[in-house]
Amino acid sequence: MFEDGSIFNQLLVERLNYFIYVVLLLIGLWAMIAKNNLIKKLIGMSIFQTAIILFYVSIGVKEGATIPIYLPEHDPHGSHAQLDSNQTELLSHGAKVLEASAVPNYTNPLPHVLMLTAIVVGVATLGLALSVCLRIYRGYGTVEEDELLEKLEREDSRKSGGSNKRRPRRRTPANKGGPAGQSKRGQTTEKTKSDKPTPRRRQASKSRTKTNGPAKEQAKSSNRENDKPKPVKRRRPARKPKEDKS
Amino acid sequence: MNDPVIVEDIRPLIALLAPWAGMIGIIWAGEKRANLREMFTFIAASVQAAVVLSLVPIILSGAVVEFHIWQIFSHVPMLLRVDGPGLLFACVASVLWIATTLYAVGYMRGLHEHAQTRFYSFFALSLSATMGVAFSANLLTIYFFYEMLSVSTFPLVTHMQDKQARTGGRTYLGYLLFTSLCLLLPALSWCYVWLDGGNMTMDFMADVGKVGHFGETTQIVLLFLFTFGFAKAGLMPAHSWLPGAMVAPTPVSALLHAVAVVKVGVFCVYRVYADVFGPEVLAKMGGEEWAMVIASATIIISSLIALSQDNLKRRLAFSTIGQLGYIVLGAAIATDRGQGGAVLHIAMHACGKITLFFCAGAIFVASGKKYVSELRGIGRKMPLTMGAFMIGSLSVIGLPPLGGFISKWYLALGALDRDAMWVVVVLLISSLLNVFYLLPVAVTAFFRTPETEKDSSLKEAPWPCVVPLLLTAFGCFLLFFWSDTLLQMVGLQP
Amino acid sequence: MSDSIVWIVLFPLFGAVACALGGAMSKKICYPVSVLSMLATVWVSVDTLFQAIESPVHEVSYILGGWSLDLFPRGVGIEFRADLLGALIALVVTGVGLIVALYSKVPVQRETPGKEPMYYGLFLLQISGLAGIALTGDAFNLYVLIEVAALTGYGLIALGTNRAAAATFNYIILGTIGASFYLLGVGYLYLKTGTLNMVGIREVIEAHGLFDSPAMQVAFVLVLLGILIKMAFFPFHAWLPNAYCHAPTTTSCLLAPLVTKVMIYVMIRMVLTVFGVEFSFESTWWTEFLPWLVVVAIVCAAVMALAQREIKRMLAYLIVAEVGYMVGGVWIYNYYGLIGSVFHIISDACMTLCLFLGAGIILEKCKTTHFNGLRGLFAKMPLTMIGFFIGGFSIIGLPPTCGFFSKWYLITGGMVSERWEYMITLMFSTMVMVVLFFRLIERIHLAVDESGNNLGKGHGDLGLTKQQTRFDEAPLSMLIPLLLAASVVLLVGVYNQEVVNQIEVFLQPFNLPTGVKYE
Amino acid sequence: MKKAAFILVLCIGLLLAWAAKDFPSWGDPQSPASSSPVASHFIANTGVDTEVPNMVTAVLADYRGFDTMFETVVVFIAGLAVFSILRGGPKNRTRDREFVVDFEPDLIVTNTVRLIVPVIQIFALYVLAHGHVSPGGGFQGGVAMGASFILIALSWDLKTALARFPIERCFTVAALGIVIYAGIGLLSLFLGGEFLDYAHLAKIFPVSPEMARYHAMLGVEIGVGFTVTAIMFALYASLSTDGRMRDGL
Repeated sequence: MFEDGSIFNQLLVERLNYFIYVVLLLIGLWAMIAKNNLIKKLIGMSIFQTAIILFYVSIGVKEGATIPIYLPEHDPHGSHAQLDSNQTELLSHGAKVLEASAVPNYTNPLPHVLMLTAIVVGVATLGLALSVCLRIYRGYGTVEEDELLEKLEREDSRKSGGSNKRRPRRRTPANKGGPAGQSKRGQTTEKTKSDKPTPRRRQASKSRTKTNGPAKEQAKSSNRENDKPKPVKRRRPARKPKEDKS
Repeated sequence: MNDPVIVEDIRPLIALLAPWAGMIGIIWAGEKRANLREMFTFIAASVQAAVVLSLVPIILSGAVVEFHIWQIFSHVPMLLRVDGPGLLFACVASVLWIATTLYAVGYMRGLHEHAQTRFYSFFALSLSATMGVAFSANLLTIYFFYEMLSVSTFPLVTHMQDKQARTGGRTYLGYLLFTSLCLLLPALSWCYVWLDGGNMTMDFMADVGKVGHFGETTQIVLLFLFTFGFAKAGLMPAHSWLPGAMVAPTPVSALLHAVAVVKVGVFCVYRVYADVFGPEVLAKMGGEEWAMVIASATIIISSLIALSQDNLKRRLAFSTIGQLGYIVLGAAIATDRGQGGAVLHIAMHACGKITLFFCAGAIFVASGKKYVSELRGIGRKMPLTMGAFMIGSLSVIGLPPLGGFISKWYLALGALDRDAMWVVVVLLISSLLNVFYLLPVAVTAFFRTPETEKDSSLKEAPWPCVVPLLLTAFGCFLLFFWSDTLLQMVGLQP
Repeated sequence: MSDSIVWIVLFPLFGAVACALGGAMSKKICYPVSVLSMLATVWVSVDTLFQAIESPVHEVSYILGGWSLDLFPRGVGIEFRADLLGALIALVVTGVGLIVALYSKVPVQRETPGKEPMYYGLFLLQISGLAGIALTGDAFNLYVLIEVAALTGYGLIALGTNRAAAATFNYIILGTIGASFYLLGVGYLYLKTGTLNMVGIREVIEAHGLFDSPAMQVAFVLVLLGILIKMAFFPFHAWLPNAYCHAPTTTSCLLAPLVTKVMIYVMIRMVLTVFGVEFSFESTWWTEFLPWLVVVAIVCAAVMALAQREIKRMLAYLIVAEVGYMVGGVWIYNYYGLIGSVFHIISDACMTLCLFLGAGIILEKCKTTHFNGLRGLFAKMPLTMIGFFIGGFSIIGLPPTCGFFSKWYLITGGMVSERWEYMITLMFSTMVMVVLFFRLIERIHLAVDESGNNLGKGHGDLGLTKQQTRFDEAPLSMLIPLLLAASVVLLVGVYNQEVVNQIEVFLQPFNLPTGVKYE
Repeated sequence: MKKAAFILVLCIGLLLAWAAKDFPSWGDPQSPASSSPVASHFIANTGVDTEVPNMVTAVLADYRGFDTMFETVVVFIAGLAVFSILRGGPKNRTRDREFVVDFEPDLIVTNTVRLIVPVIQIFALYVLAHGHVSPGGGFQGGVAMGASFILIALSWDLKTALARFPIERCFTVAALGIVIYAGIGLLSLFLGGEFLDYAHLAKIFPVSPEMARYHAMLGVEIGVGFTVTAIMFALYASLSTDGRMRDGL
């Protein structure tokens, strides 16, 4: 159906934009499917959506055309609108239909509009997904998928009272710290016990990935000493070294 | 039936809804007011029987009663139609329901059964479904009521709510729903699309013999699907739900597994053979040979198994399977007298077999005995019961002057009409086997001396148990002497 | 009224805004506000349906923004088109929404205390989005509405426990992939046809004969893939079970009946209206094999449902199997199959609603939906059980519930186009459903545990205390919706002809193959 | 698993690449998208229909105004969902303290911000109001406005920002924005047109139908601006504090 030469020729020469969007899309998709860290999945999601946006925008491209805003000579309120001074807006309707020769001068506005929508939807989805991540982290103390799944399985088996066919009853006491399965639960239990230190670290790191600016700014400013301690606010030396790393 | 007079009448619907009304009353009365509750059952049963019997003269005058309930599909209505065979079946079921109710009162109270409200209400439901099957006018309607019966009898079969009940219920539903959903449904939708291409009324009167338009193989496949789809007919190898369902209380076994359920099955098969395929198509398609063969095999094998059963109810169950085989055989013979005999046998066998079941139940209530070998000399203690048992078994065997004789006679005649001698031979052999597995029970009961006299306290079961079985035993005689009416109904006599 | 079609979307929208604004003052008003707005919505959608039935062309077209077709080229403005299919689906969506809104009083207060304004806001916006999906006639507007429905869905699920939030994440990832694929496909369509209006797209395809163009083929693949992911078709079903069985009760009652079904509606819409029958069935060789995919899907989903020991999870897998039914009904490509799957959208919405309402009540009263906690429920809450099992019988396909009739048409379709594999699969899954629900009945009705040991002392003793078997029915605000849903299941079954007639009217113009040999 | 995913992704990539050879070449004026009657109608008649020089704004807020309304609704949904998902977490003080910021607002930063925030907000208003004739519009303006509040939260702390824009007011404002948008559409519905048919507003405002569309678009954009501003800030506030609304990050 297609032999490589032709397809690559067509892709890389006259349809480079489509090629780029395909590559971006694949990167995003791969990240969404295969990455283990939930935040990385979300990054992949953003790349994915950006790729689609690129595709749409490149539909709108038109040779020798300018942005879809009327040049002064076509502007309804521009030079050609015969709007003499004593006439009020009530009557003035000076705009004329663009003559066909002028139409090719403007790119097609529709893709841009559509992509405005897509961007907004992307933002909304990202925000929602991030909040879900926070919630997951609040509940399970991790944003790594495998650890999360492990904990979820354990929780489900505990909830379904062990009499679940897929999971024999014996395991339920084991989860409560019996000898069995101790090795696997070693680090996770201590993580759930010492819930306090870990969340902060992850919190900070996640918020950095989320909004890069604020984290840095704060990192800078959090280094400086303040000598009149407020009752509410409490200094946390534990925070310093980690912030220095950033 | 060449275009008979059609009478619009709501009575079939009343017969259908009477049990529902009864059920509402039953639930309202509840466990607290037991007498009131059973009175409601009686009322429902008598109303139903009265309505059904009131239809008899119309049918005898050669007319057909119809009632249109609602339109299922654009072409297929939910249509009730009362014709001879249907009415005969309906009469048997509704009249025997009265007897069974009386018997059930005695039985359930005698054994202090639990959840009797549930029992009576679902009992009423299943009777309503039976009426529906008897009165339905097309394949889809009959299918609806068939499924309704399967589901509404499940709580009765699993009445004991213990492990055996679970096993029995599983076999019961497994067989019935599997066959009806996986064999029947395709056959139905095949008929819906292609029977009488386009106008898709799967009507019994309008579409007789339209199957003839299909190819040979299609006809055979359809016949197969229908015959085994209605697994309530208990044809081997789809029979084992019936012994399994014997875990139910005896009234249930009596009515549902000697009268309603199994007879619904064979009645459906009869409908298919007589009113969907029609005798001539059946005769010329050549598919009915193996139907007859299967039926005969069922008769012989089940009789042989029955010989080996010591549990009385199981023995009766296998005997039932054999008797159902007669009916399917008669329907498959595809001659008027054969099919008429089949319908007659529904009535005759029902009367005889319910007597036997009543007796088994009465024995269980009175003495708690389930096995034939325990019955030595019990006849002296319970002469009425065992006498009725004797009559019942003679009727089932088919000796004059008992009902069973007539139907077997017509079956044989039907077989001779299409000079299938071997069928007659099968009938004879099976009758012989009936003698072997039924008579010994009565003989043991009367003439063998009990090994111990310790159960001298043994006496007849309470009267609500005994009266019905005497009535039904008497009914066996009546059926013989009133057989003209029945013959008229099934159109064997002008 | 003439513009009731747009009110179907606007009433819930304003209801949501009212909840968000008024909820700040008092949380009490949210429940009545949402019920009232749902009532109004149902009313206008019934009105729309009748407009569509009465109109000569059997559809109501409404151009938003006044860019009417006779003054402007098609596709300048966004068009709302309620043909009979769309109007029916919109009615189903709003009806289910109303019932669930009635039902939501108790569980919402228990499960998401203090969040009622947001919850009802999202709830109503979900309805608005789904109804919009059923009505819009513009491919890109469909995407926006899909996202509205999806985002509200994520929110509604994640509002619950942490477990629910964890379950939501997969849903978000897969849902976004699906929606984005759809968006990409629409982009291809726009690239090749230069319009976004559904009818416009088909006109261009048929005018320019774009049947074999690779871009269109890929667009078809992408759109289909996206929709299949969104409707949890078997290989892509991973998000559904967890999301539905850990979501708050009301959420699962709302999403389970609607989301997957509406997506199937979108698929039918794409196949019939956007790409057209000729493109979808004749010029794509690979759609031949979709029924086989369906077979795999149904079998796997049914088997997985068998493995479950928890009602809500079992129901979730049932939904996956049912999705297989409907997809298969479309792709066996004949008249009866399509009638079947359209009717099955409606009936499955009703019966799934019924089942999930029942499961919600069980969860509310027994604090668990695990099989072990169910014994003696017939004695405890008979009405609930009756409602629940009417839904169950409908899933099995016992007459006269609506499930029987949809399954009837599907089987007939499979037979007409001689897709025996599909037919046999339907039989198989029917048997699985029988096992599922009668096993449930056994667990509730019999005094026997799973391994078959008697628990009671015989004679119907369930081995329970008087306390456990005392009559203790659910609160009316939950019971009445359940019985309402159950009666709807029965009514839709009894009067299926009325519905099917409308579907037939809708399907007439596409002249699909009917296998009937007239003599 | 990963291998399977990789193969899947690769297949999709090949599919898309294969489709790409059927596309019109880049920037081809004759491509169906650019030469379709819809596109040329937008280009040729926007001025006549709506008097708006910026076609994108016209298409966004008028031709496809319904899309944009639901776009706004999507933003609103995101705000609602994030806020309600995150709020009401476990109430223990130690967790709360992790979110306490332990530094003084920096002098230089705060003063700089004090200087530039008004500028940002003025510019946001300009972008919003000038969206008809130049690139811009409700979303852009709204985002800029929201960013100004976020900047306050970053340079001082969230409490300071919340003091200026309380979280409850965020949702009131957001809902208000939707009310404005849908309300304008509804008004035109009540005036006898279709929903969002701004031209009918000319019946009550002393302008020509085209100018009615022109001004209605401004109103709509303002509504969008409200919602986006409020929700952007609400998102930041919720996410940065794990829903606690204490001083964040």
